[in-house]
Amino acid sequence: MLNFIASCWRTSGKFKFGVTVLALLVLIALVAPLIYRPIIGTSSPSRPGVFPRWQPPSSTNPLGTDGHGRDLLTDYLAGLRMTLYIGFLAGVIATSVGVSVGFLSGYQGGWLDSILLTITNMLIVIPSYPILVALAMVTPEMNVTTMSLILALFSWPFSARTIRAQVMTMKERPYVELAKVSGQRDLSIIFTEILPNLMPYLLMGFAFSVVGAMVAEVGIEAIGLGPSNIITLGLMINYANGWGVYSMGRMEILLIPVGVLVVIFAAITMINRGMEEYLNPRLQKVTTES
Amino acid sequence: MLKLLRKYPILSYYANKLFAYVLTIFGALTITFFMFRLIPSNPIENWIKSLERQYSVSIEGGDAMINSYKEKFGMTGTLWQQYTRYMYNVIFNLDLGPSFINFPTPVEDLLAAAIPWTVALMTVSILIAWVLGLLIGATAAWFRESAISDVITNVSITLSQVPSYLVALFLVLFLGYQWKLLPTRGAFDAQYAIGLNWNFIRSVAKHSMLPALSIIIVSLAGWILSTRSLVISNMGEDYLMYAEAKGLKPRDIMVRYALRNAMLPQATGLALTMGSMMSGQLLIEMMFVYPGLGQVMSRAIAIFDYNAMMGIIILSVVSVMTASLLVDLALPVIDPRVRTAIKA
Amino acid sequence: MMTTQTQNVPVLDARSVTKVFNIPTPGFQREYIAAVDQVSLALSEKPARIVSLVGESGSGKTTLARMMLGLTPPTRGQILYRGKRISELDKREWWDFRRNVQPIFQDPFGIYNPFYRIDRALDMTIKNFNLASSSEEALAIKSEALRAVDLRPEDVIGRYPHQLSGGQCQRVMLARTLLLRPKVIIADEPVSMIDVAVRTLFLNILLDFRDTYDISCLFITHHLATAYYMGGPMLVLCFGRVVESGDIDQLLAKPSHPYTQQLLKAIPTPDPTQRWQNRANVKITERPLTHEGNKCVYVARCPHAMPICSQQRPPDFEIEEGHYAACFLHQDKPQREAIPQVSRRHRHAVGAED
Amino acid sequence: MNVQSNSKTLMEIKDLRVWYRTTRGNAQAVDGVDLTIQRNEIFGLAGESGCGKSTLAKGILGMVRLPAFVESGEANFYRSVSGSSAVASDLIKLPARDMRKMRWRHIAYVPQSAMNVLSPVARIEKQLLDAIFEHTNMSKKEARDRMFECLDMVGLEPAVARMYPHELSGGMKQRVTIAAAISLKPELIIADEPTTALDVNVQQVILQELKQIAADLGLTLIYVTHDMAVHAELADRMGIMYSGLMVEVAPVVETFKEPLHPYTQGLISSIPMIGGGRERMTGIPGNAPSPLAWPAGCRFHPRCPYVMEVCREKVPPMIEVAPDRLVACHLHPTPLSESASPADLSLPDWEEAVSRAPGVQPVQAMKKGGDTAEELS
Repeated sequence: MLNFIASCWRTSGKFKFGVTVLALLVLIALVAPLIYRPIIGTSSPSRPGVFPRWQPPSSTNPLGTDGHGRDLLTDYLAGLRMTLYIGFLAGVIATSVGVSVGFLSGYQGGWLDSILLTITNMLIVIPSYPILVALAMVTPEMNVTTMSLILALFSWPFSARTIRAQVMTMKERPYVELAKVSGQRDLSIIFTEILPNLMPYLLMGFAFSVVGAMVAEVGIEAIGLGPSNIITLGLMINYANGWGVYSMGRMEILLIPVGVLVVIFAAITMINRGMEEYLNPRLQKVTTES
Repeated sequence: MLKLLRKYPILSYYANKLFAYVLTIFGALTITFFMFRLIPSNPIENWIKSLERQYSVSIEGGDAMINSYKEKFGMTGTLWQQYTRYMYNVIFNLDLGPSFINFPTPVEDLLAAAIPWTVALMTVSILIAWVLGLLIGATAAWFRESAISDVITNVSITLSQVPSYLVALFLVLFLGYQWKLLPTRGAFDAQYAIGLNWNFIRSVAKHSMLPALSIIIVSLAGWILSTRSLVISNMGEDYLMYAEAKGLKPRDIMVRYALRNAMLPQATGLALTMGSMMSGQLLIEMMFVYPGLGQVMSRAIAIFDYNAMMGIIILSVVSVMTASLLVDLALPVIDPRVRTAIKA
Repeated sequence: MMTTQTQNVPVLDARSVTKVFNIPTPGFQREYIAAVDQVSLALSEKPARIVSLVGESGSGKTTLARMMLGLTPPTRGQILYRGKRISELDKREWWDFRRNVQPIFQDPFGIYNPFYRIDRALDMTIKNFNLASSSEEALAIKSEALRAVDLRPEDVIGRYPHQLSGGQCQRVMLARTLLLRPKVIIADEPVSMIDVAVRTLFLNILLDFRDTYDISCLFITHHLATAYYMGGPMLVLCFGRVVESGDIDQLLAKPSHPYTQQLLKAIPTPDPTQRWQNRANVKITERPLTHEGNKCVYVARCPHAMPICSQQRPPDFEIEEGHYAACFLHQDKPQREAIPQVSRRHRHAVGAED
Repeated sequence: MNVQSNSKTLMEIKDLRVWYRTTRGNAQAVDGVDLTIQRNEIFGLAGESGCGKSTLAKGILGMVRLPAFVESGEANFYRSVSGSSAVASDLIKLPARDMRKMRWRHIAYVPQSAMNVLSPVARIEKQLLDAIFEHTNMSKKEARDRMFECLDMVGLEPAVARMYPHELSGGMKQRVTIAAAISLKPELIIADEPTTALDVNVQQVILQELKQIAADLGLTLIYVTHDMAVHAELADRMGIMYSGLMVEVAPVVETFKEPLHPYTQGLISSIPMIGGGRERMTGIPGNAPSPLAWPAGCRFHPRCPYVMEVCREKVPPMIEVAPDRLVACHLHPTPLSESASPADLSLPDWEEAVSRAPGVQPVQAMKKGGDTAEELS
């Protein structure tokens, strides 16, 4: 895995750009508490009414305050932190479910493969967004984990399908035959022979499901159906829309969350494109092998 | 029958595609049906509660009313009976049951009113995005050394994953409010009479410009990227190098070999995207108050109207599956390789 | 009776093995073709010999190899390991079979998992067949095996497959096989993808394996000259059937099947003074897509085709002692007796070491 | 420019270098090749995989694409205009448009992997006719007749034209590419290992057809393959390449009878021959060097049994030791006087030379029995 990332870094500019930007954002998200602690003291970032409402940017609130009397900078930092967290959590759940299903049906084949394949196809065909919105609206207590679970519910079939296709091709490779002939059992063949070569596709599947989860999450929040007790960038967009920031001449309240989201999506997609370029030599300009 | 299938592989290819088509649709609907029903909240109580809150009065005969509504909505009996009754109605007499939004009208009429809007908006925007995407993608691939192609690629990478309603936000802010070029709400000016007269159509076009644009921008980026990588991998193929060795003009090579081989996958891609348009861009239609399927869906979700939601999901599942079935059926005819591969 | 029987029971014995696939045809019908059609082949333990199997691409040689390795089940016929069907071996016997019948595959670059270093293939074999008790001992037998195939251990251990040449990769496979001291190596076109210069080295090592370690080898190739260099018995495979078999010198002296004769004429000789005299006609390249059981497989292209050739399946006629050809041109000669199938009574694999 | 060279030479390649740009520096696949090709001859280009022969062919055809690039050198092609006069043009420096006009009319190409050289979604006739229409203004009917004529020349019935590439066997596809190559009766055809993937019988049919067509149409053929036996059957003159350089050029009979360069001798003596004696051959010990780091001096010195001090320092120049006999080896530093014939230069027996050679260790016969490490060394 590591040398795959290293060689991607060497060959593709897109990958370099994507990784640096994403690393920067994750760093900011991790460091966020240190930044907003001095501003709002020990209270939780989502507590309203800490500051007077609609203050212009000032020394205490670098970006001013919002309609609920919360410091805007804290909102955005906490929002970024939460969106990334939900996105990655949903990505991990979706990919792990997708990989196990993909592996099982890809390697096993036969009737198990056809059953799992039909189930995956069924889930892919259902339009996920309306169902997500309905589910989000109705789940009693909405917190981060339930949110990620719902988001992962509809994105695992996509990674399941790609992983299954990859496993089917990997299964025919000669080195699997060599392993069989050297007395390796099926299970160890899956984990030692096939899984490592599948790593690049896992990463790409993971990146896709993270982006997919974030898009869906922002989609739910933007129409106000998400949990209101956790601040995410999507929620900020919804509030900004609600307050009609445009008419108040405070455009940046809306532009900042949208801008940050666009940067997150662009970074992850750049990483994906970079990996794809490395995997498909024709897309490269310089060959890696001599 | 089996013997016949065994003898003619093409028949068994079609037969098993058809079987998969029916099974997947049936399965998808069952999953959605039970997903809705298992969720605790129930539309009728919500409706009664919302009425009580609205007029701040408690309705005594409430539960009698609830039962009668339940009966009308086919919510009585065990879950399994509801399921079988619902499926029977849908499959045999195409009755999706009464909708909750405006009570007596059955869901079919509700959808019938909304479908033309969504179809019009989506078909136009998908086609524009596809054609433009193909052209720009191919040229970006052919002149891949030049700086512009890098710019185009990076821009489309950024745009391709951005959700269309964020793009819509920007468009509304700048085109809508800032420069007041385009209307941002509704599908047409109320003052024009609905009908095939000229200014009605003109106003519909003006009104649907913004939603269409936001859909086009995102899907255009997607098509550019997919065409570009398809054409580039075609350029690496031996038959392209061989065409060059034959001394053909670069333009002919691009059109006749690189693009032609990319057409097939992109054509199937178009068919599948067309199929998925029925699920509609929920947020776009809500944001622009555009009377399409998304609008109906959002209103249905707000009060959790089972029948309306199921109706829309049936529509989109069927359209997606039909699109992919048509592609599967057409493939052996279009692509000679598939015709031979089937018999293996 | 048991002891004497263990002497002449072949280690690996294929008895009229057949494998049927359905293949794409221009028409809409479904066609069945026997990639391997009633092939019988025995590899004995003593004396160790290199049996060559020569056939063009599509003649079914790889399918036969995979069946004898137990990787693909035969549609009809049996593959016996020490007299017992490999599908009926119990756990202990199976491991013994696995150890004693080892392959060498064709593609030196695709055979190693690119993710790991090349010597992992050796470690995997050592671990699974517990050939060494400690890691030092494992390293010792690894280096010893590598030196035995003319590779310096420091050149190989710790390197990745893409850092080695085709010849080196293939020799590491030989070293891996040497570790197990198998009774039989099944080499499927081992030299077709490595350079001519290094190829001779590889063939010499196989010859040394036979002489020094009594390791028999089923050497599969499409290059008759390489088979000639290895010497020993040879079977000529044409569209899934053994059309001619016998010692290679007998075959070269008296090629009796039209297919073998045509093969010998078509091979380019590396001597500019002896160029082709005959003019090959285009009909040669047609490949009979469908062939039912009861006719000679070469009838479509055979210059001496007789009516009987397309009505009956030619049995093996004995040209001379140990030299058989399946062609009706030799109807007058004695036929070889059919090989009996093994019934289920053989519970215990004869002579399997513990 | 119109030059009156002796009309026999068709092409002169001078110090051609084609390198590959890789993440670990430049791989010098072709590193300074000088070669002259005569008219109406079949020139065999031999050498193991990785010696640069395919890259050289691509260099001549102007098909060098990123990540490969032409470092330096020129390839003068003497296009015969009318009768004896010829117009020279350097294919390397020719602008793309002119090179495009040159292709197929004067230089045609028979590719190696006929499997995927034909576009899978177009019929055979479309892929044969587009080159004809591109370079000539033949009428539709005239072009189709020419196509069927070429198909017949390679033994394919007219029905093949209506078929798709995947419906043809490997051998038939290869013959389609030959038919395409001769459709405009070019002066030079470069065939890059067309028969490696094919069966022996099919290979014989194709080689004999190529030879027949070259003779009938009076065109020159450069045949690239690692299989020396094919050269023996087909070529008039042969060039052997090793590690990006031409090491020996000579008529095919002399090359096999008395090879002058040690590598050629090693190559020829390690080919198994049916009916010959079965004594043990030692092949060429050691491994081919990597194009990223060629050895100093003569690139064959690490594997050469006759290696001398000078071999390790100086790169041996290509010298014409005898008429039409070129070799680049320090064993033959000077051209021969008239009296001596190349026979005196022939090298001692290869097997014995390799066994005596100091640095190089062939595999001794392994001791029987004892498994301890020393015994096996």
